[in-house]
Order: sequence, then C-alpha cells, then structure tokens
Amino acid sequence: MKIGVFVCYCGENIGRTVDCAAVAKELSAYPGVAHAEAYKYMCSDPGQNLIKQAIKEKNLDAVVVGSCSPHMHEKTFRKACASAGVNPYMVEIANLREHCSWIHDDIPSATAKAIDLVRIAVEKVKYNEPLQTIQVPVTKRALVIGGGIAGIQSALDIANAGFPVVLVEKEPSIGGHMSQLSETFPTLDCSQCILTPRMVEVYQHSNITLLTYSEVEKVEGFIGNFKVTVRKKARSVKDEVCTGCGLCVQNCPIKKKAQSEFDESLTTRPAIYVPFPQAVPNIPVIDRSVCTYYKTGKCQMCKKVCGREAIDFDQQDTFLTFDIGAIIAATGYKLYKIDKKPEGHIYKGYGEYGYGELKDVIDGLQFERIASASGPTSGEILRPSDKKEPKKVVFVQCVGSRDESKGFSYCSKICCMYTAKHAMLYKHKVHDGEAYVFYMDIRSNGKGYDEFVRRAIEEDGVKYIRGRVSKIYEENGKYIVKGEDTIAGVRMEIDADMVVLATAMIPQPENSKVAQLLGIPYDKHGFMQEVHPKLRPVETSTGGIFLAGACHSPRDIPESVSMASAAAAKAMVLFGSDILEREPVVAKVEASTCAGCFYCQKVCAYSAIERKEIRDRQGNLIKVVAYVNAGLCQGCGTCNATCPSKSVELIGFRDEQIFAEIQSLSGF
Amino acid sequence: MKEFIINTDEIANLISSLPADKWDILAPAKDGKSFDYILSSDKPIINSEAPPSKISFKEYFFPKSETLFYYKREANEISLTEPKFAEKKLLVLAAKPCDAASLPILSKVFNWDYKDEFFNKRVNNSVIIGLSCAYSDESCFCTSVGLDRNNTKGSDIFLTPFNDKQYVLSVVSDKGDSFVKEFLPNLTEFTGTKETKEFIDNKPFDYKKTKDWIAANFENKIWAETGEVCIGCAQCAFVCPTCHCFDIVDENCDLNCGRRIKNWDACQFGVFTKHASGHNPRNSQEKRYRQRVSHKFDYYYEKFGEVLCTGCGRCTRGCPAGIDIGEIVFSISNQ
Amino acid sequence: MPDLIEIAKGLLESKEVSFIIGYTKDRFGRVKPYIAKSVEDANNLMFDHHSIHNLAVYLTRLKIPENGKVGIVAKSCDIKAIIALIQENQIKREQVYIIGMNCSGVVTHSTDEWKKENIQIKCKYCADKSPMLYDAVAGTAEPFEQPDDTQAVLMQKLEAMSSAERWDFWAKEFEKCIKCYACRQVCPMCYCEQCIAEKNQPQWITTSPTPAGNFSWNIIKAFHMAGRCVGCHECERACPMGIPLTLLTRKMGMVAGKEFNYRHGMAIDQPTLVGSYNFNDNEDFIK
Amino acid sequence: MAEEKFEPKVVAFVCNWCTYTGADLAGTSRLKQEPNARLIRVPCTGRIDPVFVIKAFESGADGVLISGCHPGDCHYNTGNFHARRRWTFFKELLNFVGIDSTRLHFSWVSASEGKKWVDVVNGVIDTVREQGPFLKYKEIKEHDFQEIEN
Repeated sequence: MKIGVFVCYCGENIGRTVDCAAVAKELSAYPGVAHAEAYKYMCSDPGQNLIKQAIKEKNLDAVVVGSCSPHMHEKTFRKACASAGVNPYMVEIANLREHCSWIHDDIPSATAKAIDLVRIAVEKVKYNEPLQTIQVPVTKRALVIGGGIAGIQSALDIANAGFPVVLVEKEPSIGGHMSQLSETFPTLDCSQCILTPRMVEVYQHSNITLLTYSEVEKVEGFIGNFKVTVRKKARSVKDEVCTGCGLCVQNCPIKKKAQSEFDESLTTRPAIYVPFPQAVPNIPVIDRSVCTYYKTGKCQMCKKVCGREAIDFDQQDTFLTFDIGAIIAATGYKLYKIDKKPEGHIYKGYGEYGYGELKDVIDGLQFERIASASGPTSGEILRPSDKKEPKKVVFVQCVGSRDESKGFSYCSKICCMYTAKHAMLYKHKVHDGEAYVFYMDIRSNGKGYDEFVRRAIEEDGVKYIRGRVSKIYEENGKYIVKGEDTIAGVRMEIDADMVVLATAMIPQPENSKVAQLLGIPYDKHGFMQEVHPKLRPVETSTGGIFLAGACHSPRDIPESVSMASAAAAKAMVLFGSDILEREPVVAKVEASTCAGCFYCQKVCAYSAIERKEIRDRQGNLIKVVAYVNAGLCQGCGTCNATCPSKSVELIGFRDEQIFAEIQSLSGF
Repeated sequence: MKEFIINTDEIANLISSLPADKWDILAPAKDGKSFDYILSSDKPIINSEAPPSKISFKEYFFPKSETLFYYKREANEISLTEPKFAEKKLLVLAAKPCDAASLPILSKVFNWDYKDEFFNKRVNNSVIIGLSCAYSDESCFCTSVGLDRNNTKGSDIFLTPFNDKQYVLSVVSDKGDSFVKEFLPNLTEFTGTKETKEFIDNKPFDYKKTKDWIAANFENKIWAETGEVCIGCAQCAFVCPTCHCFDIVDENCDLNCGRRIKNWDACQFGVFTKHASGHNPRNSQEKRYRQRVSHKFDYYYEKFGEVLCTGCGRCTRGCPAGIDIGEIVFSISNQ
Repeated sequence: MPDLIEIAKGLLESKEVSFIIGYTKDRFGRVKPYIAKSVEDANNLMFDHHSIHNLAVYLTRLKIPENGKVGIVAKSCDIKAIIALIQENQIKREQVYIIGMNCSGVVTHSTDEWKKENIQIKCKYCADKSPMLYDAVAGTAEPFEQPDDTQAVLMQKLEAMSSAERWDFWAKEFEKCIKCYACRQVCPMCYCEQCIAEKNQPQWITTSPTPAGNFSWNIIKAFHMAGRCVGCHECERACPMGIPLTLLTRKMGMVAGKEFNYRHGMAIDQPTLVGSYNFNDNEDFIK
Repeated sequence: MAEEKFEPKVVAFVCNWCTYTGADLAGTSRLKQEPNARLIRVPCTGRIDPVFVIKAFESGADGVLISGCHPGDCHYNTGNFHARRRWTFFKELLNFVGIDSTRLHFSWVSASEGKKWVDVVNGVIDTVREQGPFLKYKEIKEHDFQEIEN
C-alpha cells in the first residue's frame, strides 16, 4: 500500500507549535508511506490540488492528512481524494490542531506528539478498505400517528406536497384535544372554527388515507423502507355505507351509562355515539363495554333504525399493512389526573385538592368544555354540581408541574397562558364574578403572550396571587382554598364556588408503547426523545422517524403546528430522492464463526440485528446466526465490543484498525 | 552395569555440592497434593511410591514456548538475531521410568530429518537419575508399552530402593558413568540382589496387535463413542511426556520488532488442522481423537518402531471428561 | 420418587429423547460422562458424590437436531448452566429433557474420597440443592457436612493486599498456564465456535503460554464470564496446572451480585445482565 | 547522572460525539494540556472492548483513559449504558489482578465540557506520573523480548 501523508500548517495555527516540516520528514521514512509533504493550507484549493497531484503521480492508495479536527475537514479531504480516484474511506485525519498545536506550547514535545498522531492514522489507514455508501430505495409514503392538530398539520403538509400519507388515529375522530378547546390564546379565536376546516380537508384529501379508531400494531424495516401494520378496531358500523345521519345515536336506549370523553366526563353519551358533532369522519362507533346487545344479546335498536344496514355487530378488527418511507409520531398528551389514587403508581397525586371528590374542583380541559359554546352548558359558566353560576373562581397553576416531590420536574408550559385565558373568559361571561389565580411564576414568552396576561390582570381584573395552595376543602357550601401569598407574606383563605386546577401535561399513556414499536427512545416521563435538542429537534435516533407536537414535550398549538410542519419537511427531504445514501460505517457479522448468542441483538439500540438461519442443502438447520440490517444500523459498534468471539465487526472501525492504532503507540 | 550403594545423605551432599552456576536441579517436590518436578536445589522428595507428577518434565527439554529468532526493522531493513541459549547442565533427580523413557522416544522425532538443535542440546546437557517406581493405579499401563517399574530407558543413572536409607545406584549410560566419576567418586560398589515389587497391569494389551487393528479400523464406532465425550482440550497432550506437536507463530513486540516462536500445540484442538481456506479435514472431535490414538500407537510405531506412549497414565488422570486411553487401547487390542 | 434408570429407560423406550447425557462408572469404579442411546445403555447410568462433571457442556458440543430432544442428568449447579444456555439462545427449552438430581454434594476430583475436605466449595453455598428447572427429578438430597470455604479466606486475603501484591500473586499463578484451554473446553458457557484466542486478525490474545500471553488470556476469559458464569467450578477442576481460576469468576459473580443483584442462569426468561442496562447503574468510578 | 523526569504514556479511548468533540472544544478554547495522552477515536464508548485496554498496556501504556458521553447523552442512545456495565466488571477484575484505578480511568466528558476534558486528562497524566512507569506489565511483556535489545 502506498500512503500519502499531508501535513497542514493551518497558517500558523499548527505551524506555530508543531514543526510540520519535521513531521513530514519523519513520516516520509515511515514504512508504507510513499509520499509526505507539508503545506500552508491543505484545505485550500492549492492544498487539495497538492493531494490530488500526489495521488496521481505516486499512485497513492491511501491518504493521511495531519490537519484540524476530522469534524472540520474530513469530508473536504475525502471529497478531494475521491476526485483523484482514491476511495474516500481510504482517508484518515490526524488531528494536529485541536488535539495538539492549540493545546501545547512546547515545540519539541508537540512535534513528537504530532508525529505519533500521524503514525496512528497511518497504521489505521493500512487496514482501511475502500467502501461504498449504502444505497437504500425510498418508499415515498408517510405514516402519521395521531390525528390531533400536530398530526393533521404534518399529514396536510406532506399530502399537499404530493406524497401519499396514512394518518392513524386511535379515537373515532380526528381533532384531538384542540377540538375540545373553547377559544385559543392569545387571540381568543374559536378553536373549532379554525380546526374543523383542517379536519375536513384531511378527510377529503386524495393523498390522505385516514384510519380512525385504529392503532399501529407493528413496525418493521428501516428508513425509507418501513412495513407498518395497522389494526383497524371494529367500529361495529360499516364505514363504507354509513351516511352519518345520526338516527342510531338518537335512538340508542342507553343514554347515561357512558361518560362523554369529549366533554371530559361532564356529560354522558349513548352506547353508539359520535364523539362530537363535527367529528371526522362522522361515523358512529359502538362502545361494546356498555351496549346492551353485547351484554344480553338483545336490543339492536340501532340496527333497526339504520336505513343503510350499516350496523355490523360481528365486525372484527382488521389489519392493514402499508409500505412506508417516513413516520411522524404525533401521539399528543393528556392531563395528569390528580385524584387521591392517581393512575400510575409512581405518582403521588394531589389528594388534598379534592379532585374527584369535590364536584366543582375541575381541571383545565373540563373548564374548556364549560366555556365552550358547544359544551354541556352551551358556553355559560355554570358549575358542574348544581349548574349555578360560580361567583368566585380560583385557578391553581402548576398542579403536578415543576413539582418533583409529587408530580413532575418539568414545566407544562401552556398552563400560564390557558389559565389567564380561563380567568379572562370567566370574567367576560360573569361580570360580577371574582377570579383568583395562584401561580409560581408567570411564563408568557410568546408573541403577544405577555400582553395577554397583562390584559387579564389589568383590564379584566383577575387577581394573581404568587403562592401555592396547600389544601382545598368544602365548608358551608363553599370551597375553602388555603394558600399563601408569598409576596405579601400572608396566609390566604378564599371561599370559592369553583376551583380550576391547571394540571400537568403528561404524554399519552400509549406513548412509551408507540416509542417501543418505533424503536425510538423516550424519557423517564414517557415523552419521546429527539436525537439532538438543538440541531435535530424533530428527528429521532432512528432514521426516518420524526416527532411532532406534545408527544415530545409540553407545547401549545402554534409550537405543535410548527413542529409538525418541520417534521413534514424532514419527511419530504427524505422523499426528495429515490435513493437514500448512507454512511457505510455499519456492523457486519461473520456467519461462519457466529455462535448465535445474540448478545449483539440485546445491546443494539436500533433493532438492527436480525436472526438468520443457516441450513445445509438438505434443509437441516445448522445454526441460527446474527445478521445486521444495514438499513437500520447506525454504526455505534456496541455489538462489536460485546461479541465474545469477535464475529461482528464495525466497518470503518474494525478490530484490525483499532489494533493497529494501539500497536502503533508501542513506540511512543 | 556398574552398581553402587548410595545413602540419602550422599544424595543430599551431591545436590549441595553441584555448583549452582553450572547446574540446575530438577526433582519432584511436594506441591500441595501432587508431586511436580520443580527446578530447585531444595530438598527433593525421593519417593518411589509417589504418583507421577501432574505434568511430565518434557517442558525442560521441549519448552512450552521457545523463541526461534528475533526480528527487528529499522528504516525498512530487517535484521534477525538468534536467541541466547543457556548452556547450563541439568540434573533430573528421581525421574519416573515412564518419564525418563520419553526422552529417547522424543529424540527420534526431533532428529529424523531436521535435527532439533535446542532439544538435542538440552538432552546432552542433562543427566537423568531414574528412580524405580512402586506406584500403580488404574490409569498406569507402562508394562503394556514395553516398560516396567525398573526400566532404565532414558536414564543415565538409576536408583532402586534397597532399604530405608539406601539405594542401589546403577550406572546406565556413559554420561551417567562420567557423572558418577566426577561427582560421586567414593561410592561403595553393590554386589547383593535387589528386590522389587511386580507391577500389575489392569489392562494389559499387545501394542503390536493394536497397531494392526488401528490401521484396519480407520472407520470404527469406537472413535465416535470416545469423540463424543471428548471436550477437545489439550490437557492430555500437554501433560503427556511424549506428545510433541508445536505451532510456529510470529509475535510482535511493537510495530518494528518481534520474534518467531514455537509453542506447544495439540491435535485435539479444532484449529489444529484448520486450513486458511476455512476447510478442516479433522472437523470433528471423533476424527481428532482417532488421530491422537492412531499417532501414538500406529503412525509413530510405523515410522520409528516404538509407540508414542510410556503408559504413565497422566492423560487419563487429568482428563476432565474421564477418558481413559489405556482402556480404549485395551479394548482395541482385545477386538 | 422414580429412579434415574427408570426415567431414562422410559425416555429412551418412548423415543422421546434421542439420547441421554449422564454419568456412568467404568470398570474401575471411576465416574465419567456417558451418553446412553438405548434402553440397555440406561442401565449403566448412575449418580453419586463423584458425578462432578457439568454435563451441560455437551449440549452445545453435541449436535442436537432442530426438532430433536435429548435428555440430560443434571445437578442444580448444572441446571443453572442449562438455563443460561437457554437464556443465551444456545438451545431451546423444548430440546432438552432435564432429569434433575437431588444432590448431596460432590467431591472436587472424581477420584477423591467422599469426606469433608474433598467436598467442593460451591456445594457449601448451593442454596438450590434441589433442581429448579426440570422435567423429572430423581435421587434424594441428604444433609452433609459443609466444607470450609478456604477460597473465601484467600479472597479476603487477596482483597486486603496492595495492588502490587495482588499482581505478584496472579503473575505467579498465570505463569503456570500452558494454554491447554481445558478451562475453556470444559466450560458450558464457552460455546463460541471461534474463541477470541483463536482469532488472529487481529490477534488480541497472544497465543504463547508466556507471561504476557497468559495474562491477556486469563483476564479476557474471566471477563467473558462476567455476569455469565454460573459457578460450576469446572474450569478450575480441569486445569492441570492448578491455577485458582474460580477466584476470578467468583469475583465477577460478587460484582454481579453487589452491583446488579444478578445471578446468571436462574430463570429462562430473565433478561441477561450483559445486554441489558439500567439508567441508574452505579458509576462512582467514572469521573 | 541527572535523573530524567518520567513522562507517562497515556492512551485515551474516546467516543466521537462527546469526548472527542469536547477535546476539540478544549483545543478551540486554547486550553493547555500536558502532551502525554494519545487519543484513539471510536464511534461510541460501546465500541470499546476491554481487549483494547489490555493491548494498550501491552503496547507500553502506563495509564489508560476511557471517556464518552454522559448517561442519556449517547449519540447512539444506549451505547454508554452497555459500556458502563462492561467497565464495572472490567475495572473490578483488573483491580483484582493488581491493575488499580491509578492506571485505568473513566470519565464522561460531553462536547461542551472542554474544561472538564482538560482537568480529566491532566489529572490522569498526573496520577499516572505519580505511580511511575507500569513496570509490572512491562516485565511480563519484556519477558518474551528481553533478549531483543541486546
């Protein structure tokens, strides 16, 4: 092998403390080195030309550049070498700047170290092999999981760009939490008025396959080449014939057994129901857990009234599979329920606030329904217990948020804003009412947000008290809210008619399950994890899977929408080419020595290790060995280090290469 | 054969009188449970009833790892140097007949075409004092391979216990003769008669018949039956006084220097016959075990006129899988 | 309780298993591994204090057909190895019929006399004298006098030493090694087709039985056992040079217990220690 | 004869994404370091096999440092978690055979911890310098090659 060594002075950056000419001279006599020279700026055009020229003149097979960090110019030099006919993976960089000249003062010892660093690279490159980028075909169809505003936005963006989208929603209708909201901050425009057209657009879009009341069952494959199985849960109503006339719903004799999910349990719904009037699709679903027919075999009222014979009591779950190129997870959030016995054993809950026991202690989404024109009170502020107008309402922020001892360490981000909105809406509707807000800090950093909060305080007279609430209890028909005003330094007791708790946003409970299906990480709260918090906020560590909305962290509507569009853009970047090029730094299994212990599979974070049967010509099983799916492998090499027999090797960082690097140190 | 009487004090004197810069002394010493040959000038244990050591003394003649030459690269020039050979004499005291006999057997293979200088030098520099053996267990079968407890094959001098304190010293070779003349000039000549116990072989076999059977039974179920239990380690070969396979490898000390070495190897290893192509002619333990028995009792006999075994039984005693080579050869010879 | 031979005969007669890996006595009374392939063979099976070999090693050494099944006679310490092999995908549960033996302790070497000094130290700590995973059970467990744990004493002594003294202790032990690989071949958990010691591109472990080569071999072997050793002590039994190998594996076992509260080979569906992790694993040693 | 100051050889195996980049940052920030460490870049701490450490000592290292991403920061999600388990065993094993924590060091250094990297690397070099050359390992290695120098 003929190796060329090129030492860069980097102006004076390297040259000041490293005698670059001496490095080149020392290396020129080193076994395997056919050419060595130093130059002022190797990354400049003349510098690159020097390399190209030497490659041609000396027939070099490999190149080592002693320069700045490989994170700076590895790509530059690889490209230069490739253009001169040397495989780009036959190039190694010795970091003489960040790891040598910039951190040392003494010229002799820095020069000696520089020689070592170049030698290490030379020894490694001797064992490099020409590699080709991995080319993966791309299926140009996206899967969006979750039909809330984030999922809707992603689906519409991708569909409008001309790519097919499969949108999967586990509830009977898309719309998500946004459809429940009354008005939105800071503009106070009607949530449904802005959302419903989008929902209809999704339904009618020729590029969107909408699967409601469905869940993702299985995800196989890798970026550009996923195979996704979706379970379409049995609706008991044939969606292809139902016209959405609603006769079945009106005639269902079960009226009060089931609590309305849409109205946050403030009302009831029939056994056969459409979640809300604007639901998309407007097709009912039978809740088999309350339906009389499924319990006793009698009734069938819905079937009798249906003119289209759309009711199918025997309907089964069906499974649909799709070839998918990119996946966007937009599974959303839910509110932390704060009963005495909260769900999820790890949470301690807030029993002292009486939620679930005191009827007029409600959470934010329940208040949204009360304030909503389409809600149970048609937008009149009436408290749930006796439908009277509350004259004094206390709003409590940070219930479960920013409270590691009983809830979660994180800030739920939207509560400051929606509490201000709630208090404002209340004051707009109940002019003689008093509104109090207990807060820790007000976080209103968004366009027009702080002005909005100021308006609530200054124009609408909402009383903000900085402090925590210790207890809420009933006394003489009033709710006594005990707390503290930490600014005035006094204890507070407010006899309220209604209390609204701004409870923490937590991920949907299925979030971690979906993350596992997708093979992406999630944090200890269950929020899905992005690959880089700054520079790759919507990408996950698994190629081709992106995040949108509150499944990633608490966020409001504009943030969810922009994240959704960003995720859509990432998917479309992928769809922009027919072939995906990937770095060839992936693991490879030597089947002849693999003992099939599958420890590699256990340590793989990407599910990239598969099982392959080796059979003889008669079909007898010889053994089962590991096999690396190069599409999924990200090249960390943990499998390589874990393999006891060293039957897995990470291309580009093979054992021989690292062995050579270590051995080259024996002389230093 | 000249015979003398020697007492334990005289043996002790001999050991202390040998100049330590010229002589190493190898003798069985009690190391925990087993008797092992130990290089030492301490009190050796001369006990004819002791069991054979766990590992034979062959490593003092054919080391487990031996440098053949060193290489060094300087500026694309490669230079070779020979290892230094320690020209020291070795006295082996109280060697079992089944150990002493291994040296003439090994000499044949180390001299039939290429003369193994290192081995020959070590043998020539040594004096072996054999000791009559009064031990036997189920694993021993020296009489079946043509030896016995008083066999002097390989010994230069041979001791036979006479009474509690005295041994009859027989001079076996010229090397032994000059050793006695130099270091034991004042011994009294022995004229009486020695009494020794008879060795009872539990599994006597005729090694000549065995050879024919093996040659005719390359395919036989006995190989599979033994091979399936054999776990493929080299315990048997490495403790054996006569197994002599080695592997030659190069080993770097750093990028620019290294050495070529000869290390013990064994036919029971799966990689022993593995070709660079990946093909392995002895690809099962059955074939490897057959090789071991065939080499010892057929091929070696065919080539050198004697079996590659002294019947010491070490391989059997130490076998983790309880395989008894004597029993196998016994059953073969009775087929 | 049915007798071992009856169970074995039944299995071979019904052809439920193609053979049974067990123990037999040779004509001198020495106990050795034995493969019974017929009902007649089954008469030769036995089990006693001298049934020391961990026969689980044969489950990966012998060819077991894809849908075949074999029987194995196993003490509880051997069953741990079988469980571990199932955990590590080397064999399927349905491929092995475990004849679990109620065990009353075994001696250190197969020819040792049954007395306190000769009992294996592992028997002292055997909390599972009755099989924990089996298809049939035979034998009776009798109480026996516990051996002294001389190894624990040595362990404490070593731990109290300075690093340099420990180095010297091991340098002396490792120097004995002749690289016969009996420790590896006898180990049921060393089932690799190609040992790292046999891989020569690159040759991480020097093949020579010299101090440096012996050090790297013995250390890497012990490390490969970390979190995987089931504590059968077969390596030390097989070592012709008497190197106290189980001191190393026992140390690794102590780390697994102390840091991760883990023992390998306890349940077939238990996640293995190597290959899993906990966010809160101890990292005191990391700056 | 003036005694030459012993300069230890330290080999550092570092992950590409955190520690290598952290060391880059130290360079960009011109934070001075002792020149005794040689970095070997691997993608992830998960890639570092204990045989690397053994080989480094065999190749004459007086000390070894292993450094990667903090838990939760791994570029490959979980590589450092598996590495951490591996090292828990390996450092105990090496300690048990006489190679203690003055020779084998571990750290988490993120891409933003240029200063920490400097402290870690200088700390390791100083500790190893204090211990002196790793003669014990050199002895067993040189046993095989003692004659070559002559």
